[in-house]
Amino acid sequence: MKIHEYQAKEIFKRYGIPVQAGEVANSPEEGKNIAEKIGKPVMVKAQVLVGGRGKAGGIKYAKNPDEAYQYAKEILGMEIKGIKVKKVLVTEAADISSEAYIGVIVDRKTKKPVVIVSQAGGIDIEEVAKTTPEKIFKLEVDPLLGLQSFQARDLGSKIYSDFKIAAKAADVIKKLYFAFTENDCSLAEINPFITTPKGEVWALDAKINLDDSGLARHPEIESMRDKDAEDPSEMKAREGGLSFVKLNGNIGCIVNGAGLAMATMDLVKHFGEEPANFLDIGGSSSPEKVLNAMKIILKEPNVKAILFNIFGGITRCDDVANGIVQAVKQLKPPVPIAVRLTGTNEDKAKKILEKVNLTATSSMVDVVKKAIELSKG
Amino acid sequence: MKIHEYQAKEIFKRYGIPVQAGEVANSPEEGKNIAEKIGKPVMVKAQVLVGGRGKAGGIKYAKNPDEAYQYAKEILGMEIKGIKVKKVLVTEAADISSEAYIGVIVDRKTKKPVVIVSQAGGIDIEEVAKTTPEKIFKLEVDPLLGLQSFQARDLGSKIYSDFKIAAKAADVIKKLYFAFTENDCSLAEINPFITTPKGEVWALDAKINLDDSGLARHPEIESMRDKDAEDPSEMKAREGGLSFVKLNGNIGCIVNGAGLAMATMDLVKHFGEEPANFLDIGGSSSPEKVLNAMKIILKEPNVKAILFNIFGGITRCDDVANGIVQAVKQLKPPVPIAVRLTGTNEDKAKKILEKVNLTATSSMVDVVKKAIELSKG
Amino acid sequence: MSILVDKNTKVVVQGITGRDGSFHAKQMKSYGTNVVAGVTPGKGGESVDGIPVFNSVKEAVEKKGANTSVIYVPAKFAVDAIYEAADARVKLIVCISEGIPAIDMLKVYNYLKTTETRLVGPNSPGVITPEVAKVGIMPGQIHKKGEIGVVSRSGTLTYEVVYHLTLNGLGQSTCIGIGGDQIIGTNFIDCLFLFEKDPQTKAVVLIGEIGGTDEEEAALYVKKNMKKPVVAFVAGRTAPPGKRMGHAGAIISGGSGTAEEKIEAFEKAKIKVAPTPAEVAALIKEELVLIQQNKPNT
Amino acid sequence: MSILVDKNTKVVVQGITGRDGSFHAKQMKSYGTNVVAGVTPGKGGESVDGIPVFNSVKEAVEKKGANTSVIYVPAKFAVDAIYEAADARVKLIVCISEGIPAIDMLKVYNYLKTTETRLVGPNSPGVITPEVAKVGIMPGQIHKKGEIGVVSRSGTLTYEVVYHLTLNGLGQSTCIGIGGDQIIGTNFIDCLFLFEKDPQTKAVVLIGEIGGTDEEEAALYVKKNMKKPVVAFVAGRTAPPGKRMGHAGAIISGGSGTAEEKIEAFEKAKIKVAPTPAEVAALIKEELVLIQQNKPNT
Repeated sequence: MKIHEYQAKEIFKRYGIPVQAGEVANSPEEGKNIAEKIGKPVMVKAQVLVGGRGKAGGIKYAKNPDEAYQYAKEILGMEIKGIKVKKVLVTEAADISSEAYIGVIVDRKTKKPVVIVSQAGGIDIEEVAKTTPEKIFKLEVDPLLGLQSFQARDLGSKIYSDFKIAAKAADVIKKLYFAFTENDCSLAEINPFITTPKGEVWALDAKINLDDSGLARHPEIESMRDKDAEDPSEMKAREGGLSFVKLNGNIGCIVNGAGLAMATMDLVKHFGEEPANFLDIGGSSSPEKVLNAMKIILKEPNVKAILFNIFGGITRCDDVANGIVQAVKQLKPPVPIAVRLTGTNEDKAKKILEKVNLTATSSMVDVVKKAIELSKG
Repeated sequence: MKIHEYQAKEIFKRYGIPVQAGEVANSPEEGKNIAEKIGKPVMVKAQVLVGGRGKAGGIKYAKNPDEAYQYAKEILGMEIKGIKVKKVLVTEAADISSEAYIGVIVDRKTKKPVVIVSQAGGIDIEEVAKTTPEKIFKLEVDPLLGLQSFQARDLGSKIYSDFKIAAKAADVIKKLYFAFTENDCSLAEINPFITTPKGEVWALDAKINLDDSGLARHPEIESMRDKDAEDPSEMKAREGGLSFVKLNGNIGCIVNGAGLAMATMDLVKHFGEEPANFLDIGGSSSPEKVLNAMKIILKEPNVKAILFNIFGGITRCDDVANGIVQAVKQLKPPVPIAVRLTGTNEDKAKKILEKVNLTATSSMVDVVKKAIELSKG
Repeated sequence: MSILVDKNTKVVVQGITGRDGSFHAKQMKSYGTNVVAGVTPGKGGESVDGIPVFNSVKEAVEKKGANTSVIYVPAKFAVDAIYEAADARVKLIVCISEGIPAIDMLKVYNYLKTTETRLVGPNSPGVITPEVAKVGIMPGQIHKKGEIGVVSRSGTLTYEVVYHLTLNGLGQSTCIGIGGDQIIGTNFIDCLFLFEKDPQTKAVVLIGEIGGTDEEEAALYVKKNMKKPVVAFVAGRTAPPGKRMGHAGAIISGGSGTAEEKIEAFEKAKIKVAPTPAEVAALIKEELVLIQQNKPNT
Repeated sequence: MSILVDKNTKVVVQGITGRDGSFHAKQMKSYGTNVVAGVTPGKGGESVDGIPVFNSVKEAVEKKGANTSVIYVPAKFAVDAIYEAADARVKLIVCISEGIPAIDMLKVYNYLKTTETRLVGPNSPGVITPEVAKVGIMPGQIHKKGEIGVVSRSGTLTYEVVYHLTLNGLGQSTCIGIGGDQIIGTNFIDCLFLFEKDPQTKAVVLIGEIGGTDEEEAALYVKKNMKKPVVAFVAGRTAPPGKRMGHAGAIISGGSGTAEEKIEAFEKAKIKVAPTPAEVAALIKEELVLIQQNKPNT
């Protein structure tokens, strides 16, 4: 799960990471009020869960509350990468001497938490890693022991030659590491981490991605979920225990298992069409889940045919077949359905499908070809 | 540092360990009020930092508030092992089905936290360990990983055959382990840990010893220190950075280093006298510390001679000599002083001592003999 | 021979009285797996389909000689179950449970490195040595004893591939689902190493998917260290960047972890990549023919 | 030869710009110890008595080849200092700092077991190989090169014993203060093992005190594993139970850890126990005479 900058900053503040005064505004008026309260020039920053806000004009410097009003109005209207901006963060503007990068990730390669720092902050860190890898410093942390102060100091010294600043950075690195581990983050990032001419340091931006598997033990973070920012179908799917990603093609896919679902999408493409979605009904296979999946897919206007690809294992084919029958009867789908069923209780399932005049195949290739054919009317 | 049962129970409560309702009373009236509030039969328990309260009559069962008043009055007057009882804990009385022991210690042998459980609770666990070691179960915990649930379950199952009770005990064991590690305990103990006929479990007694080296990071626990319960001289010494233990002999010893201090005491005994105290002035050797040490020792009426045994290393002999001179001038000690100085700046020190007509020896044996001789007038 | 699981495998099922645990305990047993015990704390003394249930893994090991654990407990108890199995010194833990937080798995992984215990998973469909023992949730009947090793990050996609292998007369030595999560106990390379040493295995199928760089590392490993042929399949060519496809591992992040990169890495290592799951079997056949032709004594 | 510290010892002083650190750095250097570097974060580039100061131990190791660290930092920074030195792969850490919480030391001890680094201390007076190198705070001038190994939980008491050894013409191979705390990195047995192997050492003095059972274990170890004679002294015969005598280790708890128990254990192991510190030297002389008499070629 992703959360907004202002939410990540709330978490940072709890750990003592220096974050400038600021509040989130839902309207230009609110933006103006916050700027007045701050009483200094402010930044007005679009709160959207995608990158590239700055380039899209979603971050503005406002000298006074009236400008803050003006920019909040502009930004609250705009779309960034197709996503409408509904909130802005109004926060004290900083006098920037230098911009660095500080981040912590779960590293699947080393199987350790890895702290990453770079002097080259403020820009896309993956770009820096590609073009000037010598500017990136990584530290693998022993997850049983945790990050030690000397390690944080070493990292701080990699990005600042002035030891006083390096020590301040080290302190932030330690706090960021705690915030990362204690909140089940998959990423916790400060970019840019800035210094001012006065020698202050600030987390100017804040990014936290949460490990979905850890969310259950952080209800306070789960409650930060921005339901506005999520695709309504994807949200509905998630709430119904389905894994769903919307795409742009016209073959609606319902599959059990993530790998098989991706392979099914790939096969659709392989035979010249585009999938309308990724959808994994998962291991347990109640008819309700199938009904739910159908409902979600039928909401997409571009879907021209529905493709079921079920390899029965834990998932029992008859359960899926029952779900299809229920869905056909209840939803009266306006598009044709192609079904592949194999594995556990396959024969039983094929009989069930006869009730709604569907003939299931056992072959994945066949069902994909058939769905494409059906989609063309 | 030791804390009282009622204080340990406050800590236990924070960790969700089941502790019965109760409050501490400083007077019989307060005891009665608490018993009234509880509204059930209560236990009146002397709060003293020594064991053997029960046998000394310091724990009584009171059926009603009037009895609570009566027993509180009795107990608040008594002395247990020479210590006057100044507080009683008035707490709900329990209906006991079984008594077990649960404890966590820092184990110097295995260099791990060790959890100890036994079915044989309610009595001296060291006695159980000696006479029926098969009734004691110990688990070494990996301090980097911490106690795991399965380990707590295994321990619970060792002391209860009913798995439901074992699971409750396991839960308490986990909580006790957290309380132990998070508060820098050297010992955290529930004895007895009881079950009731209804299947409840309670920490009937609570004992926590703190690692003095960890106290600095737990100011809330440091503030629990019972200054009343401490010997005033020992407290004064501690506050002045000296390590002091009062004994009953008449040779007052001032030594640098704990090992040498003990060896000095032993040598006093070896030559037929008894030391009045253990006193280690520690490594850094300001004249003030020496002055302080003299003040503390001179308070003890049984002291007949003062023995200085200083082996200069980090401790500089001249610093100690200056302290002795100051002390002699300021305090005009009514008892004779024997001094041994050797090591760093020994010659300088010996000259300094001439100012107050003291002749220092270089030999530990000599100074002990001399002090004993002087003590006999 | 085979790898990880063989005729000496004695399984203890952790979470045997749960919905999934009891179902699959029966399934494994009826497949012929030597399921010697189950564990559910507090249910010691019961039995499931004739399998005795104990309160702890240690008891199962001491009383029934279990050497392999398979874990079906809910995610929030799974980490404790892994530590318990490792503490009881089973040689192999197969963790089916999904949804274990990555932060916990980092600790588990680094802790297990200090022990003799191997972990497969979590979020794994299991390990099967066809016609010998099944330790997991895969449908047993699609498998057939043979000479092809299969290693995969996926569940049902593996079944799809295995199904075609079997249809084409290509039996399997061992099939391993290493699990779909980011942090897993056993990776592709570990399995490739074992397959290379296993005399029964003649060729290996590696089924990858988007996310991470495990496939790239496996490709390099094959190039450097393996004599046996490997055929690959990679799922997720059509997956969009930044979107998690089903489980924690399947995500293209920061433009890396794409199917294209992985396929390119395989091709660079001279590993044939099947365009569809069904075509894996044909490529394996080609490789087997090549082995046959290159044999000195034919 | 000697143990732990020898002519190849290159010392880095952690906390070199502090009061104790700078004083003892100079003392060690003037004793002839090869003090190659100091560390104080933020003071890199300075120097103390000609010793260059670095920001990290790693730098001191990389630039000056330090292989031994001695730690003088305040207790609350000492654990980090130990981890830093271990991370920089010094072979020996001597921790002088006192007052480190035991809970932290449990972690340190168990972590260091997984590394190649040995820790002496904390709350140690240090290690000295007379006339070669002194790593710690003991007064150098009382020591003399020779054949007696000394290992002790105490500081000044050790000086007392060493003083008498030297007065009696008994030089020392190496003297180790293992530290007065409950949880220490190197114990009596570790040192006895090293002394037994060290060709320079002919006899060993063990100085114990009340608290714990280290002396008892050492006695058993000597009985089973040592050919070289050991003479012991135990401080605290007059110490009352339940009272901490100075440091965390010196406490008789629950009727165990008394001087009597320890003396009895030594006597059972045929280890002579000196009644006073001064008499240790005489007992050692007796033992050396015995060795001489038992030599086959005399």
